[in-house]
Amino acid sequence: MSRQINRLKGGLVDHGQNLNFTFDGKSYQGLAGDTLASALLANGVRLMGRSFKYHRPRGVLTAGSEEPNALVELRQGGRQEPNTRATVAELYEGLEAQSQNRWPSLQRDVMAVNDLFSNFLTAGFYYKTFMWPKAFWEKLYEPIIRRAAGLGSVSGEDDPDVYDKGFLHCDLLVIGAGPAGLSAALTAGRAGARVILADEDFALGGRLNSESFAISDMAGSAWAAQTVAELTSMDNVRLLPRTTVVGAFDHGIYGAVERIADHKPQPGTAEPRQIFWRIYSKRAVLCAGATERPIAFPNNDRPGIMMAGAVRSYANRWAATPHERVAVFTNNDDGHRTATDLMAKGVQVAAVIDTRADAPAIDGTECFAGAQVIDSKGRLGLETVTIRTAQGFTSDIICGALALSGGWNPNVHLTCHQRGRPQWSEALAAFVPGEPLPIGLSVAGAAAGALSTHGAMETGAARAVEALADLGIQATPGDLPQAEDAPVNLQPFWYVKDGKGRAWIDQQNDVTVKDVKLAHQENFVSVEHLKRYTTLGMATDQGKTSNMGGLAVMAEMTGKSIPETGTTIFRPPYTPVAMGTLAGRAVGKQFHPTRKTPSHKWATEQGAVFTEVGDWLRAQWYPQKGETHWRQSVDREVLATRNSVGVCDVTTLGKIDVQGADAAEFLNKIYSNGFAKLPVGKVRYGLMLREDGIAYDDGTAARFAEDHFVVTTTTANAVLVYRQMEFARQCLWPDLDVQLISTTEAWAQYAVAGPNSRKLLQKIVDAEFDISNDAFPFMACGEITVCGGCRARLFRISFSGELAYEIAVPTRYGDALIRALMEAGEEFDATPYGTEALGVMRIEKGHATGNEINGTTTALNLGLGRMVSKKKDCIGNTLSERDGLNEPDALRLVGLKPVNATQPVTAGGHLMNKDGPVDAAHDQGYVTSAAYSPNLGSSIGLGFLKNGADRIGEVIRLVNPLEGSETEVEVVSAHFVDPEGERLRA
Amino acid sequence: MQYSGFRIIKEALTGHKGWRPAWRDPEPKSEYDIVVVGGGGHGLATAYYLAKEFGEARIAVLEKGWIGGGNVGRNTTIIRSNYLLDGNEPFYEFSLKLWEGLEQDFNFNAMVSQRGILNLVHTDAQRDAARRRGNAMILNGSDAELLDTEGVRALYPFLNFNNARFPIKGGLLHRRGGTVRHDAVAWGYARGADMRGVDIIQNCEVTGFRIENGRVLGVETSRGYIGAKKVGVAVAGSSSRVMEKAGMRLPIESHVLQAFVSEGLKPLIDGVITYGAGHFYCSQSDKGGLVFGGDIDMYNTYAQRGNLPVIEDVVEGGVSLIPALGRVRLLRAWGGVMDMSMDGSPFIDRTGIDGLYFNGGWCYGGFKATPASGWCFAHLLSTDRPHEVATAYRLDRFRTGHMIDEKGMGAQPNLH
Amino acid sequence: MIINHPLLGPRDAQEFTYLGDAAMIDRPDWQAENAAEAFHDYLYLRDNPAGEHRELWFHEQGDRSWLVVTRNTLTHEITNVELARDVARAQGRGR
Amino acid sequence: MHKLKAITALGASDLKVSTIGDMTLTEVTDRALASLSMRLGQDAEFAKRAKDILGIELPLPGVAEVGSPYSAFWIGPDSWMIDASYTSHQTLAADLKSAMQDTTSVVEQTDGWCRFDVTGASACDLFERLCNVDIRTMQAQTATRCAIHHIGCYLWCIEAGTRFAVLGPRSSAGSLYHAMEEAAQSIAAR
Repeated sequence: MSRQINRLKGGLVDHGQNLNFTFDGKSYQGLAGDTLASALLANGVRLMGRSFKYHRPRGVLTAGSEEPNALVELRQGGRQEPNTRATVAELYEGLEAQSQNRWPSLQRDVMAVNDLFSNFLTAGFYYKTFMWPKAFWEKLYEPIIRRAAGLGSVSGEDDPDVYDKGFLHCDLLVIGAGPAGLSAALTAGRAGARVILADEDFALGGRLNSESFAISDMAGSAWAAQTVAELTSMDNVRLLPRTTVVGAFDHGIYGAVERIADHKPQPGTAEPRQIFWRIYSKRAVLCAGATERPIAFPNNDRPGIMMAGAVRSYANRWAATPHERVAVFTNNDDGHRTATDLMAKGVQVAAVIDTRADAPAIDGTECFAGAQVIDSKGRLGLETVTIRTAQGFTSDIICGALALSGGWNPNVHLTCHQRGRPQWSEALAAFVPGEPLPIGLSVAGAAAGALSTHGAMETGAARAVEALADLGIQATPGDLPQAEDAPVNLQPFWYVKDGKGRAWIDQQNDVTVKDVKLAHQENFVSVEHLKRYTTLGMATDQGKTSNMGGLAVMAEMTGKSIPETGTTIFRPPYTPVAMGTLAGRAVGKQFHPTRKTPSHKWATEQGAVFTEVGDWLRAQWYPQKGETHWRQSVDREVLATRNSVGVCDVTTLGKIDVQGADAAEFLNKIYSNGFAKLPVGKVRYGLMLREDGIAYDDGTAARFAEDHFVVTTTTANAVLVYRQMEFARQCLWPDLDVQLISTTEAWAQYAVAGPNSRKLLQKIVDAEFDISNDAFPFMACGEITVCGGCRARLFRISFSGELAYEIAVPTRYGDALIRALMEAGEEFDATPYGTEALGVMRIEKGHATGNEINGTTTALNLGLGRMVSKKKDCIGNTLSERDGLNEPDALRLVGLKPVNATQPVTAGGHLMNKDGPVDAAHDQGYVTSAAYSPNLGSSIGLGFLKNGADRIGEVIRLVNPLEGSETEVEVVSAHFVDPEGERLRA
Repeated sequence: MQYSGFRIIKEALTGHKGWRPAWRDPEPKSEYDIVVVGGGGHGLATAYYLAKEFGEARIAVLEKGWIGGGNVGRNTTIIRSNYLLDGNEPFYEFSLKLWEGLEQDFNFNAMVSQRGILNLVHTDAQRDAARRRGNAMILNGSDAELLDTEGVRALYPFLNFNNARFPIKGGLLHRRGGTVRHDAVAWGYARGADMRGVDIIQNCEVTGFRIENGRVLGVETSRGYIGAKKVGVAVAGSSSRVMEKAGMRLPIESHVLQAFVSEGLKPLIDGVITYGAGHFYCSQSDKGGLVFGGDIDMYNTYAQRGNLPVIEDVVEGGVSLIPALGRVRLLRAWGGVMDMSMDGSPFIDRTGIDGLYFNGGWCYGGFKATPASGWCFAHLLSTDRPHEVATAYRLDRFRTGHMIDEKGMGAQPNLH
Repeated sequence: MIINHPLLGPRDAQEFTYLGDAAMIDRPDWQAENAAEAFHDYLYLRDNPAGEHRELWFHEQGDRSWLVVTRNTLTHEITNVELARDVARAQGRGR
Repeated sequence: MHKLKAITALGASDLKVSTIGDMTLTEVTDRALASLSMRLGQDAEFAKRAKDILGIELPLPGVAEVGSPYSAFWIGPDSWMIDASYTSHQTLAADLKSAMQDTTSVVEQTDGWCRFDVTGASACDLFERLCNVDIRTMQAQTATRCAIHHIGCYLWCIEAGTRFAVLGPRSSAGSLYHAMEEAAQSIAAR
């Protein structure tokens, strides 16, 4: 167990509560309130990772979510999480972390050999080689590159945690709980507005928790705590700590990730790991603060070289220092602040190296004005830095850490999510939010370039007042407490020009100043070309610490100003989001809702095998004892139906109730065939076209009254057909008196098919209803009662080609009805059949379904050309007359029978002439559906064949090169069974 | 300058002083034989093949921003030849064959990687459709294999086989499909064209066409008038806006397709997987990021950004198919504006105006088509005749009823 | 996105299904001389403007109203929402 | 009374009730539903007859009007859902039709929907995780369409903040209930 040798006094950690954790298997202790990074630093650990390309040893650079270097694999197994930033990973008892992208160990990584060849691995080198011999790219080079690339790894096991989603609504969303966010929330909260205050940190307060200066008479962190307490007491304010607002979307909708259980070993029972909130805000204020930027100099990437503000955070908030001896390299006053705070904490400050010639002196350590750091040494951690003084002398300074400050970049990210472009501020030498901002969003505090504490509080309150005024809510900014209001005192300085060795700009992706210069040399000068060619800013930090540096170097190369050179715009998410969170509960079995038919319970008892039909679960077949292959069950169901009677749940067919004085005229326009003259008490088959003349859907319409029809659609198209009918009703013929409503769910409907179907139904249909062939002929429909008074609808329609009916009762009785039918049917060996047998019988009968009505076929193709009336206006009939849809050799639906009855007909096979070449140029059509017909004793199929109607009797080839089969088939009528339709009229 | 490993070594040892611009930034001349409008993948490829294969000279490519900044720079890098219809498959097979020799052809490593594309099937009907497609592919000279569940499991054991709402019943595997480093395609064509004398002119927006007596004479641009004997427009994403300047209405709507990349990971997904029961497809880049996407946002837009419903829909599909992704972080989302055509298929055709040619309507299939699109457009521009694999891509096909509707969705662009 | 439904107030666009250009309301006369040409232009040709766009949305998971939404295709800003039925009548559609 | 025995939308013979944390989820089956859609141009006569038979004003969009024996909520332009006690289900649609005559299209809806009521102090937290409705400002006796777990539902606020009814398509009852149950457990786990 190592000691916390770099642990300081004070801070916001609990010195009384030790937490045990391991890093690369070694045990350490940290304190409650630590992050993994602060705990490792306190334990004297500076080396935390390896870079992407050169595998350079790396330590922590920052103290926040912008961290590019200190990435670890957290947890084990299905919970293993690659690329976790140690800087935001809250320490918990038993935390296990592994370093990544190294082998065999972090200290000794053989891939570090890349560093020796870095001169050959410059920006984009891979675009210029690995091309010979051709085959070697995929066989040799690429596999090596892929193995070397990537960062952390996932286990490949299922993630065991659950995630929630939710929806929040508010008047004002405040993004970030630093001084600006807190005063914005306070102002709005006191005014009674509905406020949501979200911050990615687990401790609200932002920089107030990291800086040493006071607000009025108390410590900044104390003021933050006091303000949070007041906000917590307000019912109209909702605080969301550990919540990152990751994206700004249209019309005031924001995405936010709340981490519920990431600070625990694992979530509690039924507890979600994270929640993805969609926040609907009337107004929002972005108070996301700013990100400090480094200064590039040769070998500026050694563990121990960190941002100055981060060093302050670790010292003041986490009571940890990267080393007992620290130097500072700065171009502005912030570096001095770090030196002062460190000394106050008893940390030795070796020197302050300030690029400004007029840099102020500082008590307690030497300040080298006009000096630069030109090199550093130390293999796995910083040992010395080499500086060049204003006078040009160079000397080495011994230090284990170097605090860098190149100024601050406002966090404008969310202002760019709707393609807004930041504007350049000369005063700050940084980009500030630019127009157009997302509608309803304003920006305050450091994010808006107000970098002082006072400025943050002032602008935060002001933006809140303005936003609420828009909403008609009167708010007044309270008196602002006394707070630091130092001006920005900075002299832009991006990188040390002369000096040997590489100077890193993007540390994770190993992009150096040289790489940017090479990109310029090769004319990749536009910012987007620069990024894509060098991968600058493409790492997990999305360039938060590197984009500006790259831009500055490129600006110098092109001799343009930075704003002329370009801006980089940021895309969502602000920080990377676990995909589990975005998926929420809609995963696994819950990916889609499951729709169950009224007979589901009964079918389950029968041991039915179910299949997915859209979101529906339907019985596919009902295996019986002794049946070892599904074909046995299906053949039995088909034969039993054709020979006696079978029952099938057809509830899934769409049912649309159509009423109104103009209902018939409306259907006339929807269907290609006529409905005006359909008598009451009759059903008619109808074909719907799309406006482009292609067949859309088919079904039946039953007329229950002059002004009342019930339309059925296919299962797959129920929603689409209803939508199209509403479009026709509201947008095309708004003055037709017709009302539509879907009743698919309200009725349980069963097909009762087979020669004994009438006998069976007569046993349950109440006596007063005569369903004899004369009283209730083919295509009749009526409202009846069954089983002693239960309201039902009866349709005499047939999909199987047999004497058949469809009977419907209110859904809650569907279970009872199937049981009643089976009981009444015992004497006829009534057999339930599933979708497979249904399919076999419709193929035997030549009925088209989705396989044939596939969105590219016409009524002509389907052999239903006669159903397209030319005498009336209906959707699709005009464009159905285009030449391309009426060519002489157009595809026609035909039946297909193997010449050798033992051979299969394969759906998806293509049709070729009996002789001649087999290729696309000679393609004659394709097989849409196939099945084994127990009635014909062979496999049969339906298919589309060029000019098929005139080729009945011809023998052609069914080719299936995909599976290496070829079958001779005879072209036959699609009506394999009872072509005259005598059975269904029986 | 020829790129090679030796060249890299030589440059490394001499301070990389010898690398020259990948392409020049010339001033526009007053006139060219052929002006290609649009410095995206298709435009650059067109110029490249015009110069290399059709012996054309005096060619310019006009780009309003920076080259490769359109969809060639913002796609999911997939190449494939797995189309169903005769109007399409020969074209995409031609394209795939060009991909297979592209890097040696233009001396730029675009990392063409035929890792295989697997389209999963989840129902018997989907399997029948996959069989019809696979056969069409083979009959057109492409490759396809039909896998059963076990065949899929052998390739990708981490897919959801045990707890799936829509079980995996197999898949159609297209081994020659794969991925390409998308930006490199634009740069490779640009460099190759530039070496053959093509003027690539960035930051040069076409503001109008000069048309007299039904013939195009040149283009007005933000950098002045440029005369041209022939003008080829390849500006997918802006097609309607540009062709409107020539007085044309197109059978095209603009929609946004979002795409996503995860943080870098050690190798997990070797090839390309497309989910047959949800809107999700995924591959892994050589750099380690999972590159994935799904459906378009559904509404007309010219904004290169999308909204949450589609982001969530895509990720729901992804985690449902690959439960291990729950722990993977989505790093970046972006959007590209698509020319969504009325039947989901593209156009490479003359227009009603002599000398003005149009290439567009690629929906979200444009990237994989880049080489063939460039070649066929070059063929049309140079010979005034359509290339044999692109004869179906006519602008008047809706008038005559010869739609090429792979998905069978009809005249609603956002459904293709 | 949020669509301000004329009857229901602000609703998330996710509740709606998108069809496209509101010109789909102007279905040609099937008996006109140039019916074939008119239907071709009606169904297949689009203005596809970069800017203000009048378009049809169906409140599928809502009240089943078809709406005509005026939305900017560059900024997504919505400036007007009407019931499609009213628009259709105003444009002379009837029976 | 006929011989067919009803089962619940969840496929059982008795009602599902579960108490999770401070929330109670109850399956409700003792209501009958029918939709009224006004015929074209019948406004005056329609309103008059509706008032007479229902004894309540037909509510505005988003509003539910509670009365006895009939309650109603708005479901679309010129369309309302009428809610009555289940004892009337055999005749509800017919009774309404005979009263409304040709002013109205009436459709029986009783079995098109399953209904789950939620009561409890955390009800708002629950719906915050389920649907995009500003649940904390939802007034008593208002109703709105919403999507829960991709399922289109009606959400009816009976007592602001503490009592709600969810009407969902009957075939998806299992998925809907599962989603509500999981969310409730997640809330209770806090």
